[in-house]
Formats: sequence, C-alpha cells, structure tokens
Amino acid sequence: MANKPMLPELMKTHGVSRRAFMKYCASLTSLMALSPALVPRVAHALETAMRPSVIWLSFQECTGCTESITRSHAPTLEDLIFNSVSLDYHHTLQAASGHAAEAAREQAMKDNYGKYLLIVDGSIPLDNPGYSCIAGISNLDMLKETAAGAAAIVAIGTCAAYGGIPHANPNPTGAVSVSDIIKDKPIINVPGCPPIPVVMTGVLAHFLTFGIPELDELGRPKAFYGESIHDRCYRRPFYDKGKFAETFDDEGARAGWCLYKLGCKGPTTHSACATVKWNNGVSFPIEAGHPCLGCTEPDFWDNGGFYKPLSVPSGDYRKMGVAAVVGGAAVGVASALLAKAGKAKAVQNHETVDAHDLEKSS
Amino acid sequence: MNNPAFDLLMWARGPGFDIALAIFIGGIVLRLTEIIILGRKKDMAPAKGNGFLQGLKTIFSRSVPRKGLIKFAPVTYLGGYIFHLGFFIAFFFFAPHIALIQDAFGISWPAAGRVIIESVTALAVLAVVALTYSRLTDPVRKSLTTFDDYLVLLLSVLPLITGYVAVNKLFGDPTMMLAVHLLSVEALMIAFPFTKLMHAVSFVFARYYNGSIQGRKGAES
Amino acid sequence: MSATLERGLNALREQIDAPVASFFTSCVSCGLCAEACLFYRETEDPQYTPIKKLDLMRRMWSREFTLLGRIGGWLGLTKPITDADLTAWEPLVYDSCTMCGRCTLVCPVGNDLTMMIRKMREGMSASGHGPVELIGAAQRHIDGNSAMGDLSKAIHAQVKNAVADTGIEIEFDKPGVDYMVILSAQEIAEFPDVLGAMARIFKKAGVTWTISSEAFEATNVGIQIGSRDIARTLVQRLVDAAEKLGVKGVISPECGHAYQALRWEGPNLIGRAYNFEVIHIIELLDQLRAQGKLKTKGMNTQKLTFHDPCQINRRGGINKEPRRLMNMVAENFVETEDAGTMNWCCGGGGGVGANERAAPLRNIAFKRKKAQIDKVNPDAIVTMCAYCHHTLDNVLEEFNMDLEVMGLTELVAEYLDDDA
Amino acid sequence: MDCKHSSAKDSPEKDDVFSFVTTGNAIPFLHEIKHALEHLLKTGTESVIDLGAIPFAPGDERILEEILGQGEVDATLTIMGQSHVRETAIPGVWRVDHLDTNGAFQSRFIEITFLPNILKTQPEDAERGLATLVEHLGAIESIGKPQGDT
Repeated sequence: MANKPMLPELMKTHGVSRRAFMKYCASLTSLMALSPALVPRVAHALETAMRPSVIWLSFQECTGCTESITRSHAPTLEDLIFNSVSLDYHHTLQAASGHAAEAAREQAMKDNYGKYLLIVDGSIPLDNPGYSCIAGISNLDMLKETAAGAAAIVAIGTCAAYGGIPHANPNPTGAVSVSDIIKDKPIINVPGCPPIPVVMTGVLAHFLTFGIPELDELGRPKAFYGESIHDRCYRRPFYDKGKFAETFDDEGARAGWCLYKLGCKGPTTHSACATVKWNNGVSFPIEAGHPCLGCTEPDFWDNGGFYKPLSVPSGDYRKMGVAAVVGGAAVGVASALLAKAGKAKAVQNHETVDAHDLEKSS
Repeated sequence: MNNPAFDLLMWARGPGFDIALAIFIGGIVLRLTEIIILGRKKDMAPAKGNGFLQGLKTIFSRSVPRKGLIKFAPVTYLGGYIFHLGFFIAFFFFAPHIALIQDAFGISWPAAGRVIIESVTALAVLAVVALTYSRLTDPVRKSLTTFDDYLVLLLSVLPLITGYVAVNKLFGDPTMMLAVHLLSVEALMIAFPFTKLMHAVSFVFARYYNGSIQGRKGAES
Repeated sequence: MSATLERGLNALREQIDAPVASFFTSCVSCGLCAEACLFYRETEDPQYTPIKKLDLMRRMWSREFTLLGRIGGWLGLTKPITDADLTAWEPLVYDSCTMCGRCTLVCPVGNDLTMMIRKMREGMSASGHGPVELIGAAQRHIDGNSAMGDLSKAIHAQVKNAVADTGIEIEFDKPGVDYMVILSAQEIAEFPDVLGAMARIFKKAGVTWTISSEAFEATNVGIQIGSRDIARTLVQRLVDAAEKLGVKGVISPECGHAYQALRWEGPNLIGRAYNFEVIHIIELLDQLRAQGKLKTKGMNTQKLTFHDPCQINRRGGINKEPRRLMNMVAENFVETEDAGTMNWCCGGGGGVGANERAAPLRNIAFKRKKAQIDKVNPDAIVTMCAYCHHTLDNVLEEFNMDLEVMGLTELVAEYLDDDA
Repeated sequence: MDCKHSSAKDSPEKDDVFSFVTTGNAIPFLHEIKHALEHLLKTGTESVIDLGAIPFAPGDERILEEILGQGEVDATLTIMGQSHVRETAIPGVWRVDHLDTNGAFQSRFIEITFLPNILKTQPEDAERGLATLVEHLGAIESIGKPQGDT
C-alpha cells in the first residue's frame, strides 16, 4: 500500500476542496509551530510527499498513547495525517492477528526496507526479556530487528522516549527507552503520558513534509517541546504577582491563581500543553485546576511527589534535621567539655600575679 | 534516557539537600553548644539596670546604626543593609521559598511579586559587589579580610545570581539552573557553621551578652 | 615566680568564656569598630582597628575552644601564640586603646570589644608585657597605699587644709558614719579642693562621712594593666576598711576606672557581694538633689561644656545625673557633638595616660577631642573624672588652648546655697 | 469538587477575574500589526501572524478585541468545519479563524492584506467547478435532445 496515493489524491477522493487544503496547510503550519510564511512550502511538500509505510510497535505500555491518538472521531487534522500514511502494523489497531499480523510486519519491512517509519510506544525490559514478548519475540529482539530497516524512529510517549513509568524506581523490569538501545538511527522522542494527539500528528506531518524536525538535547522536537509549561502558562501572571492557590479548594484555587505551591512542575516541564491544549484545544491540566505533573520529562514519576512544590526537598529531611540536632549537640558538648577542661586546667594552674613579678625574668 | 539536569535537580532536592541540612543544622547546634556550655561567671556586683531585658532589647536595637557613623563607612553600612535586606526579602518572600518553609514548619505568609523579588535580588548582588570592592580597596577592610571573607561573599551572592538566572532563564537550561541554584544554596548551608556566615545565628548571643553586660550597669548598649 | 609566656597564655585561657566565644564567632570583619576608635580615626592606620588588637585572643579561642580550630591546630594549619606575638601586640593592647568602649557600642553584631581588651590584658601582663609605668604603679600601690607611692602624709595635709578652708571637721576612721570617702591619687595630689567641696555639700545635706587612713586610694592599677590578682588585693583593702568602719556605703570619687574597679569588678574579684553599697559621688549628689538636700544659689554665666568620662558614662551608666547637676549651676551649658554615651575619650584612660611610649600617639589622638571642643568653643570644660581632668589640662596646654577644666563636685559646691 | 470547578468556570466572576489577566504581549503585538499595515500600504507586501505562536492571556484577548473590533466584512466559510474571515474595524487588518467540525479552534491568524487569499476562489476549485458545470450542462443537453427530436 505504501508509496502510492498521496495526500491531494486522498483529499480529492474525499471531496475536499483546494480552499480546504489551504486551510489545512495553514492550520498544520501553525500546529508545527512554523511561520505562516512557510504555508506554501508545507502545501508543496504535502502535494509531493510519498505515502510512507509505518510500523508501530507497542512494548511495556498502557495503550494510552494509542488511545490518545485515536481519540478524535471527527475528520480532523489527525485523521488526515493518519490517512496519509500506510499503517502496516499496529497490534492493537490492525484487523489481522496472530501469524498474519506478524507476517504483515515482516512483509512491510521487506517491501520498504530502509524507508519505513518505526513508531514505538512503551519501554523495553532488559532484566529478563521474558517480561514482555509479542508473538514469542522479546521486545528487545523485535525492536532491534525492526529498527534495522527503519528510516527513522518515533518514540511515542514517555515510556518509549525515556523509560517512563516502567522505568520508575525501583524499575523491577529493568525498563529502558528506545534510545538506550538503538544508537544508529534518527530517533524523534515525543514524550508525554500520553502525548497530545496534535503533537503526535504534528511531528508526523513534519516528518512527512520536511523530514526530521529540529530536536532538543533530549531528542524532542523543539517546535513542541521548546518552551516550558510555565513560560506559556496563562496563570503565569499570578506567579509573577506572588498569588498562589494554597489548597485545591481555597479562594486562590477558585480565582485561578498559580498552582506552584500545589506541586506544579510547569517550570521544569517542556511541552506544548499550555498553547496547543487537549481535547481539541478545550483545556489542559492547569486550566482544569490541577498542577502539571511534568510527564514529558525523564523520570517524572520520581520527581519527589506530584503535590510537592519544586522548591521543597523531596526526601524525608525532617528526620535528618532531628538527627543533625542530636549529632551536632553531642559533638558540640564533647568539644565544649574538652575546651572547658582546658580552661579548668588553666584555672588550676593559675600562678598568682604579684606586682613584683610583672617583668620578664630574662 | 536520562536528563542530567533533571537528575541533578532531583539529587539537589533529595540527598544533596539532606546532606546539606544535616551539616547546616548539626554544625550550628555544635557551634552554639560550644559557646553556651563554656558559660560565664555569675556577676556578683549588684545590678543597676535589668541586664536580661536590655540584652533582649539589644538583639533588635543594634540593627539600627549609631548616629553619625554611616558617613565614615558608607559602603559597609549601606552595602551591608541593602545586602541583608535584599537577601532577607528574596529569601523569605519569594513564593517557592515560602513553600519550603511551609513544608518544613507549616507556616506561610503572602509572597511578594516578581518585580519586588527581582529588584531586591539585583540590589543585593550590587551590594555584594560594592562590599567586595571595599574589601579589596579600603585599608581597614583590606587588612581584616581573609580568605573566609571572600568565600562568604561568594557563597552569599551565588544563590542570588543563580536564582535570578533560573527564574528569568537568562542562560543555560532552566532545569539545570534550578539545580545549580539549589546546589549553591546547599554550598552556603554546608559552609555556614564553619565560616563567618555563622554570625547570622551567633549575633543573637553576641548582642544579648553585650546588652546584658551594659544593661546591668544601667549603661546604654 | 616570674612573668612567663606559659603564665600569660594560662591567664588568657582562663578569660575565655561564652560571651568571648560568641563575639569571635560573630565577627564578620566589617571594620566598623575602626570608625568608632579614637586611635584609628585620628591616624587612619588600619592596625588600630579594635578587633585586630584582639587577634591573639581570637587565635587562642579558635585553637583551643572550637572543634574546627582544634583540628586545624592538630594539622598544623594554625600556630600557637609565641612570646614574639605578645611583644608585637603590646603597643596595640596598651598604647592604642583606652578601653573607652565606643567600639563596643557600634559593633553591628554586638561584640563587647572593650571587655575583651580587658581580658586580653590579663594574658599580656601575666606574661610580662605590661607597660613599665603601670608595673611601677602596681608595685608602688601594693607596697604602699597609692599608685603614686605613700600618700599618707599628703592626704592628712590636704584634709587639714580643707578643714581650715571650710571650717568643717573631717574625721579619719570614724566608724558608723554613712559613707567612707575614697579619693583618686590625682585628686589628692592635684585637685584637693574636692575635699572641701564634699565637706560643705555633705554638711548641708546632713550626710556623715569619714576617710579611712588605711585605704583612701580609689585608683586600681590592676584594672588598667589587666591583673585580677593585683586588682583583687587593692579592692580587698577598700572592702576591709569599709567593713571595719561599718559604713553604709563607699563613695567612689571622680575617677573613671576606680568606679569600674570597685563598683563593677570588685565583687567579682573578691568573689562576693559587699556589705555596703558603692555609689559614685555624682550619683549621690543627684540623689541629694532629688531629695531636696542639695540646693544651689546663683549660676555660672560662663559658656560651659561637659566631658563624659568613658568609664563613668558609656561603661558606667551615669549619664543623666551630671546633666541634671550641670543644669542647676550652669546658665550657659552647651553640649558637644557626640556628648553623652558616644562622647570621645580624652585619650588618657585605660593606663594610656601613664604610658610614656604612648605619648606621641596620645597627642595625635587628642585631636579628635580638640575638634569636638573647638566646635563648641566653651569658656571651660566640666568633667567628673580627675584623670580626664588631668589629661585635659595637660593636653590643652600642649595645644595652647586656654581653657579651664573643673570638677563637677567643686562646681556644684561653688554654688551651694549656704543659707538654705 | 468537580462540580464546584465547573460551576466556578461558568460563573461570571471567574471570567471577570481572567479577563484582566494579561501577559503584556497585546501592546507589542498591536505595534507589530501597525508596522505590517504601513508595509502593506508602502510596498503592497502582505503579512500573516499566527496567533497560536503568541502566549495570550484572556486579558490580552480582551485588549485585542477592544482595539481591533469588528469591521465591514464578516464571512463564514464552510470547509472541513467552519472558518471565519472578518475584517476588523482597522481596514486592511483581517482575522482568520479556522475551526474544526466540532467548532474548536484549529488555528487563528491575523492577516494584513487587502483581501485574504482564502476568500478567493482557487483555480483548482474553479477547474473542478467548470468540470461540474460542464457535466451538468451535458446532462441537461442529453435530456433535451430526444425531446427536440420528438
């Protein structure tokens, strides 16, 4: 199915007008966070792009990422993007099962060797390959095998990108991310738990039109992960004015004040939630009154507690403080007693000063 | 995949803070114990004034400079006040810091806005620059200054600068800068009991003793 | 026995207590004590920064009284105090400090630097680093009855003169009276008029008093050189005499360090409270004034200013009393700048006045006092310390300033209302 | 608590509070529009600004709405959901809002132009239109012929 119909053909068969294509290109450009001046280039790229084969592998995951990307029912941008690719293997979505499913994957790999796009969600267990297998093949083997012929890999969701929840302490399966295993392929990380659907499609659109987007040091497309939630947050003015919700049901919470003190990780979290938002742009967690968990960041699960402000130490420091008081006092008493003993000795050794022995004998 | 900046931040928030706190508190308790246990002899001379009350009063009243002296050491006085006030305001009225205090002690108060926090931070940094300059050039300050003094100035100004950079994202990765900010505070905490930073606690005792000695005699302090 | 380094270090060690530890812990070397110091202000020489004068004591505290310093000592990072160190510090501790106490009042962290100088002198004197003049004075006083030698004859002569002048009987060694009067050697030698002044005032006020022929000298060189042992011996003499006479109180005369010695250090030196009260003459006069027992007539019309002796005001707490008395008798009383608690020292206190080596420095330092006086340009200066009186007289003469200096007691007596 | 939140969101007080929260971006943004308009008049160069790329708080939106307002043209396009193309009270400054079929915003632009391109009929669509028209005419004519024969 790959390399055949291109997007304009698809649109024509759906009875979509050129004006609609213009609207689509404009919105897509906005979605990819590109300048409106690039709309013609996006249009041209879409008109000429080949329809790529996509293999989607799901490892230690919860299917939340797939849920997220398939959430919209209306013919939206996401649909169009997905219609422009050939999803040849996705064990949750595909109709085929068992040997037929695996055969589809192998066929797609063979037909498109070196050209297909590999999408991965979920982490890969290293402690014991048996922890997670598909069709008797361990995740590790399947990833290595499938990655070998991929043009590029998109690690969808925090698990695939950074290990995610399976990787959280104490990481019983020895879960790692795609980039921990595959070193010789371009990897685009699209973290989030799950990622925003339009971000996933935006990344795919970018890959289809302009290839690999510009990535940050954590392998994330800068267009969507370039800025922190905090910098783009509509509640930021309250942070700057020093107005904070103290509990989830106080005046500040009702008035929509900053959620920093309720543990918001916005300042250290890079994601487009605050601008792109969720559920077709309806809202995002902070707008719904909940602090950001920081799910697009590595090890977000181990960041010291979701409701602990960033500035609050994550450990049980009170115990440490009490121990320090006791320890400090003990050492202090010992040291002081030593000093006092020295002084007592000095008092004992006091040689009475007489007016006639104030001069040195020598 | 790991984010070294994030890992460093988590270390600074976790074990790093615990270690720093243990040294900070343990060290302060140690030094204060050393002082208090040393004790002082009971004064046999009949008191003319109330040494205890004047001691307590002096803890606060000595914060006001004695009349006419500011003009002889303007940099030390003004720099000192601006630094201390700036550091105090930035520390106690910046919301993330209040959150820490609230977590530790369960008390909190309204936070100051960004304009105030950043202004006082900038002023405090300038004050440290002026104080350092005076240590390098003024003969009295120069003759008194040891390595300890420069270390203390550096350790006091680093949290201000790193905090300002982290909040304003002036350069570097913000997560990394936040981690660096916490680490700079932890350096300050670790050095605190063993350097002249200790004055921030022991001044209470020094002023009390001074006030009580003078107060017993009915003299001013 | 003789003065040795070990004896000195031992004596210094004995002096370190919680206040000293808290002071050294708190010092941030801001140098503001220098701005308060007479000697730094007039020379602008940083070595006179008060806290620097205490550096040897700080070193001992750090090495022997703190954990970190002790570790530093074991590791050989810090060096023990040597006799050469003490020699180097001698001029700083004795020549450039009158223990005036101004630094104690300006230190932002509240360090009582003056008290520490007093303590440091214990180590200096015990190790043989006291100024020779003070050593001589100590020997004269211990061997005789005054720092100036034997003043027995002198005091009897001065009392006889006062009796002749005033016609009021002054009895030696009279038990059961209200007060035992003691005098500073300076008063006996230079300003004996104070005897007649007291005689007249006390007679009017109905106060009975006597002078002990065994202990009449108020000064205590032990306080100045910094030797508790010597100071104790001298205080003990006064206490014995007063308790033998069974007086209600001892009047501390117009002398700064004598007030410190008997009123504040004395009980701690002998290890117990006295059976009598110690009152400064000016405190007593102000009490009598308040009770209506001291009435004056007429006023001095000269432009008068008042010099606060450091040990009596700043470090003794007698501040308002002399001003109330001044206002009784002085029509044109003008205060100098910094008068009162922050007054500038005359430059002669703390044994500096007796120290020949310190004379050139003392004359430079006096410029501060001179500037303070010049600004007011008075006809005369009133004070309540015979040694301040003595120093002012001498230095004013050296600076060719034609100014009269007078004791407050004598000034009050001059306007005593004999008819009331 | 969910109930409380949704009710708070619907209540007018909440909107009032938010409508005064600004990021301070509105005024510089209006200056950018001014420069673009000057440029349009001088050189004829059109500009498009993506509103999605600028962090706006409700207060900024309020300022923008108050100053730009509603002008003479208000067109609704029905293409994969609606699009609203409105000229603002500042002629030459247009707002182009693309909505999806659920009525949610897809993208929002400010265009500084004499006529937004999307209002024009595109050649491809016109071609398709021509083809359709020809088809229709063919159908009508094929019906008409036998009638004429009769």
